[in-house]
Amino acid sequence: MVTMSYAEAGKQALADEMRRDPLVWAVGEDLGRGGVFGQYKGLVEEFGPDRISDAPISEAAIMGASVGAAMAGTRPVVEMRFADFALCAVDELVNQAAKARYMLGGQTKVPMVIREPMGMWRSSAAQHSQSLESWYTHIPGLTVAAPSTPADNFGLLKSAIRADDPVVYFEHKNLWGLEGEVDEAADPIPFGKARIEREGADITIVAWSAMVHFAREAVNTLAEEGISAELIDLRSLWPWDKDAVLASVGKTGRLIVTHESVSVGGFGAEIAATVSEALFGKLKAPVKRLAAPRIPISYAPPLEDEVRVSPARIAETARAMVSQ
Amino acid sequence: MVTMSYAEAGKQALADEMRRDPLVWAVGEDLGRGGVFGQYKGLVEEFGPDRISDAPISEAAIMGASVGAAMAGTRPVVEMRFADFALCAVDELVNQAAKARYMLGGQTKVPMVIREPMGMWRSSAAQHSQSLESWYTHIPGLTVAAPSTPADNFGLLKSAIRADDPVVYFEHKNLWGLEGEVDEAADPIPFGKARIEREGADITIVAWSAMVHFAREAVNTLAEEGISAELIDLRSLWPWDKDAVLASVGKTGRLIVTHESVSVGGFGAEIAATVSEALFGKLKAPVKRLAAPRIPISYAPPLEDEVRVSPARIAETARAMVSQ
Amino acid sequence: MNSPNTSAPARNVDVARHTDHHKLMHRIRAFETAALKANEEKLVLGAIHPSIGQEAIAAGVCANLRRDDYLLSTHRGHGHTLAKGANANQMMRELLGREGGNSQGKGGSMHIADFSVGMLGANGVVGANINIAAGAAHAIKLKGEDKVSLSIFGDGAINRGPFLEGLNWAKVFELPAVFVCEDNGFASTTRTDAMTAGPGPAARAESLGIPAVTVDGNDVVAVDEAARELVEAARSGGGPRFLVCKTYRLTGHTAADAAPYRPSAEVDEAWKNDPIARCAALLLGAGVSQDELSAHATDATAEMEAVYEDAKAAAWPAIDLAYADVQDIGDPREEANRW
Amino acid sequence: MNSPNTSAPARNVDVARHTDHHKLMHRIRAFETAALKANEEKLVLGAIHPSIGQEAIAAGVCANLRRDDYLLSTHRGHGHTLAKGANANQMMRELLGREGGNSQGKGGSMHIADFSVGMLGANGVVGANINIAAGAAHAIKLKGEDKVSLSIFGDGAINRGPFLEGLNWAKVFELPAVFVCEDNGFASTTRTDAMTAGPGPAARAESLGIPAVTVDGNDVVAVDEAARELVEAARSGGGPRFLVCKTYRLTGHTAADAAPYRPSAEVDEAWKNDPIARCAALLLGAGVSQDELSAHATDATAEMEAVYEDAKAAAWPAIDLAYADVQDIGDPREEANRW
Ligand SMILES: Cc1ncc(C[n+]2csc(CCOP(=O)(O)OP(=O)(O)O)c2C)c(N)n1
Ligand SMILES: Cc1ncc(C[n+]2csc(CCOP(=O)(O)OP(=O)(O)O)c2C)c(N)n1
Ligand SMILES: [Mg+2]
Ligand SMILES: [Mg+2]
Repeated sequence: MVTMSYAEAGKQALADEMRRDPLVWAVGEDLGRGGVFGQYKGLVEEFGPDRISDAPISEAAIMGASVGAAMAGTRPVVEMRFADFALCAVDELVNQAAKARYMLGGQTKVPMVIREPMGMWRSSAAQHSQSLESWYTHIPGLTVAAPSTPADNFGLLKSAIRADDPVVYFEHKNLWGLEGEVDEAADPIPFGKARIEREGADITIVAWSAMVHFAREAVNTLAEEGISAELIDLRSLWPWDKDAVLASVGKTGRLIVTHESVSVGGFGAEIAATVSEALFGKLKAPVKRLAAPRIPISYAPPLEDEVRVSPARIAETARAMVSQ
Repeated sequence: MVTMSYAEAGKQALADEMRRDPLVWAVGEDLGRGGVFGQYKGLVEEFGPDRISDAPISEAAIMGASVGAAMAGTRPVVEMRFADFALCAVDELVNQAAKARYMLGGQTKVPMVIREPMGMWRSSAAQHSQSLESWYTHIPGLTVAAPSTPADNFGLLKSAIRADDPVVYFEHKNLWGLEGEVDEAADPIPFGKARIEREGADITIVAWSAMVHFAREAVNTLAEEGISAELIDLRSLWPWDKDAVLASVGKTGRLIVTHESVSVGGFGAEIAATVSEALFGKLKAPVKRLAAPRIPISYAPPLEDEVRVSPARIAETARAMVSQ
Repeated sequence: MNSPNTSAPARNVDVARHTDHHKLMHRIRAFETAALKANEEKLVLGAIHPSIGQEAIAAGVCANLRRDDYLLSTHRGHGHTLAKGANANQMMRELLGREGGNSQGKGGSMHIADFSVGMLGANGVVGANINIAAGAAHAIKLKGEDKVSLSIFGDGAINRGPFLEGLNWAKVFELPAVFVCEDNGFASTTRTDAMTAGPGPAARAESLGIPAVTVDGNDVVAVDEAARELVEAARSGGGPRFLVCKTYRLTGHTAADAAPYRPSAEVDEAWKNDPIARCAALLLGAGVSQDELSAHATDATAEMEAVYEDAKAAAWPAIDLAYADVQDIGDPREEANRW
Repeated sequence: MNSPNTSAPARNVDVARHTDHHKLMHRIRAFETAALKANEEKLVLGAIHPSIGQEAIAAGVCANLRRDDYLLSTHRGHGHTLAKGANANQMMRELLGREGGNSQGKGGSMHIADFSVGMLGANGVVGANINIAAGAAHAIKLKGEDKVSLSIFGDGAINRGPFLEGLNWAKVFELPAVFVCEDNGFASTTRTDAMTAGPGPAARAESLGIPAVTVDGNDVVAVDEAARELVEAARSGGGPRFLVCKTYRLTGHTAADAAPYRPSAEVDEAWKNDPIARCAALLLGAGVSQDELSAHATDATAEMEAVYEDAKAAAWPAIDLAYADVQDIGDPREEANRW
């Protein structure tokens, strides 16, 4: 076990996989100087500029060339810098990477990882703050992950790199500096297996990415009040661990799903719809979604904060549901 | 009242609005020869090539230039040809058109209509068949419409053109030839008002776009069996007519939401989650979503058909729910 | 647009090589003729984009590719795919959406591919193949192979962003990539020059530091010779190359397009410049008999009629294939969310 | 990259005009100096991208725009916005996210805009402003106005697809659009030439049929003169024009970037080519007194310090604004879906 940051864990996972498999390479703008969040720092020294490759400001080419490079037998790790910029390469991701294997009848696979730093990062405003994970869950062919801890970033990124199909990999910008224990010898973490962050009996809270930490704060507050909340970190959204969530809500009878992205059309709707259907008649309260209002993200902190779901609000909601 | 096709209704609405407001213009590939589905046929003769404008194969420029043209006081109607190709212009739509008004503090509005012919159209395969309406419901700043009849295409397209903000407007490729009555003197149809296509007492079916017609077939079958289904055509997905749906399900106690797009992360999840929460304890059966499996769309008809929700399946589901 | 000159200048004719071209062009023409018939008989299910009149490009370019080189094509890709060595039976089955198609009937004409001969796919999105081809070239370089990656696209594609991004990419990384623009004067129903600024594709490539050559795309010899040099340069580490082939689309944009937007006199004139006839004239002049040349045509027709019959007789793909090859992770069946 | 020659050749100096440039450049520098201080004091909340060293482009280009012309800028847009005539108080309030900011604190530095002076927005997406500017020019043409639409972007932006699509668009429709590339040698931490194929921006523009001019971007007189001609040509129906201004980014990419990836000697050398000092030298040579020139600096500093004080004292925007100006249709509050 070593203590490292979320950013370092990602770097370590990438370095391990690059040592293990010479066909793995990373490409994106400014990688040679360590990447904009330092998450590639030092890698070019070990692996050289061909495998830690700079790129022109050409998101469509970064994504599209990686599709071709994957078809031709390499395993590109694509850095999009901000999830928002990946919107410059959606044809390449959705019409090409995600569909090629199927559309070509299994003649090829497209092993690539698309790293998309996501989420609000103080005053980054509307074009540098988005969380669009639900979009990609809707696209057949794509796997979607969103780790919340250094250990998960380590284990999930390894799985993403070893996967033979495209994985959209969301790292949260507010988590880069988060420290945690990482077992460097651990096996990669499989997709579709949630982590029960805290066991509890009264209510289930499902979250992913940075929201797990807000939810944990809420769970701590609730615990002091004698409310026992179970916190589930989904870790991957596609596939998502339906079994774990249904088992938990089957036990607690109550569910809050909380995410940073917009509530309308967010992945919380999928979870709420699934659980409401599967546990019909067995719920003690309606499933509640806590997520962002349908507004773009502002620059000014008080306005930006309107978009955030706070630990206090999660606790308050849980309290009300449990006393219902 | 005049009988016209869905394509003609769209053309008529556009022509009316272009006559009414000289600042309205349309732009897209091949518009001068009537557009690929004939939905612009004859318009260049009346309005000239500046207002029915051809465009290079440059979806990003078509979308992006229209953002600028909208900011500078005109009202572009953007033709994307296939909803799939709009994926070449997502930055322009999501990061620019949708956010400009908000991000610039209300200094501008971006009145534009983005016409995106959607859906399966026999053997068009994975890159010419997608229905991604749920994506755009998730994006603050965008209005989303998906008409199912000539009259609705007439009335909603007028509203879209008159709206001061971007409207993503999905016309279904399988409906172009559909004939129906249109009142050419009718007022534009406001967004967020569903149409109760059929009243019923036992179960509510919510649909939009081409799926309304499949659902109607199912409703007819059910009627013969003595099951009274209420069919709601949402017409717009953002905003969607929550009041109408809740009132209907409040009455029937049962809901099927059906759409052509993939079930996971589809807009059906939003509706199911909302209704399950709002009518908790008042439902007679769990809300059921009938939508596509999470697979790309095939070329070969038998495989393509695996993606379609059939009238028979809707009827079967309704039957089972009512007898529950 | 294209050179109306049908008599080739006197030159040293490599009879064997051009005989192969002639046969191949006839095979492509016959394949598409059969496909058009299949389309009329409603057995082709989606849109098909014939390359009739443009066969010299497929033949001349692909003659210079090895089986393990990569080829990326467009919506108008039957000819390229056949020229790269794909099996016509599998292709026709794919067009008819049948079992045994290259992609098991899941892709159809616009996504025709045959990885066994290095053909990595046509594409339904104009211009999308350019970046993919640049990426395949990138993999070649990373792996230290001596292959090349070649993409073919139309004159309409040069107005899409990926054209700039992909060419810049290939040059920045000095990749073994060859870009071939089929300049047939049209993008669907629109004359391309009306929507294209500046001098055209070659100038754009050169502004990105990529040497470009323009040839008469209806002259298979010229295409072959130019492609040979460019492919060789790219293969031997010289970085990317660009080839513009001037041609004319003799049919409508798709099989369903009667092309009323152009005068029939223009089309008639263009038929006089048919690349197959030009190649035949050349071979005739070099001593090949008319009988032999005619045999190429009849053989090709017979082959492709049989190919069509075979495809017609083939079964639909098994329904289970609908759920196959989505992705390794997660079960799409489980997510069908049906009753 | 930039001409190290700080003494301008003898020429007819328009003292009044260049005095205005000098003042304006000092105002831009002082504004950004105040913004950097605000950043250090943690009152600027998001990233800011200073244009220190590039002020001559803002001043020289915008001197040729009317108030009702359109300007579209980049992430590095403070100078352009000030030069277009925006109010510095509103801008600083915007950078601090305060009430009374141009965009009510909702956009910040990267989305600075002032529609009252035709400044339609900086942009957080590299290259995105190019198509938007082409579209504003399209509107001008459709409405028959005599305005121009001008966009400024960096040398990194020329590798994005919208560069090709927007320029092609402007030329195809012969729009009154002027494109200005600030070639400062860097894209974030990367030297741009390493990622840019071919001879560069001007050649790319020319390959799209757009006349291009390259000038020393640290020479405000040269920028002014070139821009005048190009804007005039575009305004009078001559179609789009392109201007490349060679310059150097004297600071890091953002206020947080110490730029360790370049030798300090290179930066020191570049400081000798400071456009403000060059303009001062020119005016001094033309008889303007050192006192007057110094007064421009101190006036600008005093103005912008007051601007900063004003912004500091301003309140946060009212919370209700979070829900305002999303769109006319639908109520975002109703959709907050909270407890
Ligand atoms: C991004 C995108 N936009 C539009 C289309 C529709 N489309 C299909 S083929 C075509 C014309 C292409 O012209 P060109 O590139 O010259 O190729 P050609 O058809 O002449 O071979 C168009 C516009 C598409 N497939 N993809
Ligand atoms: C599409 C996109 N990709 C990446 C970025 C991140 N980014 C912001 S500024 C910048 C460098 C831009 O370089 P250049 O265009 O030369 O402008 P300069 O910063 O030098 O003024 C990058 C890569 C972005 N904002 N948008
Ligand atoms: Mg063409
Ligand atoms: Mg730069």
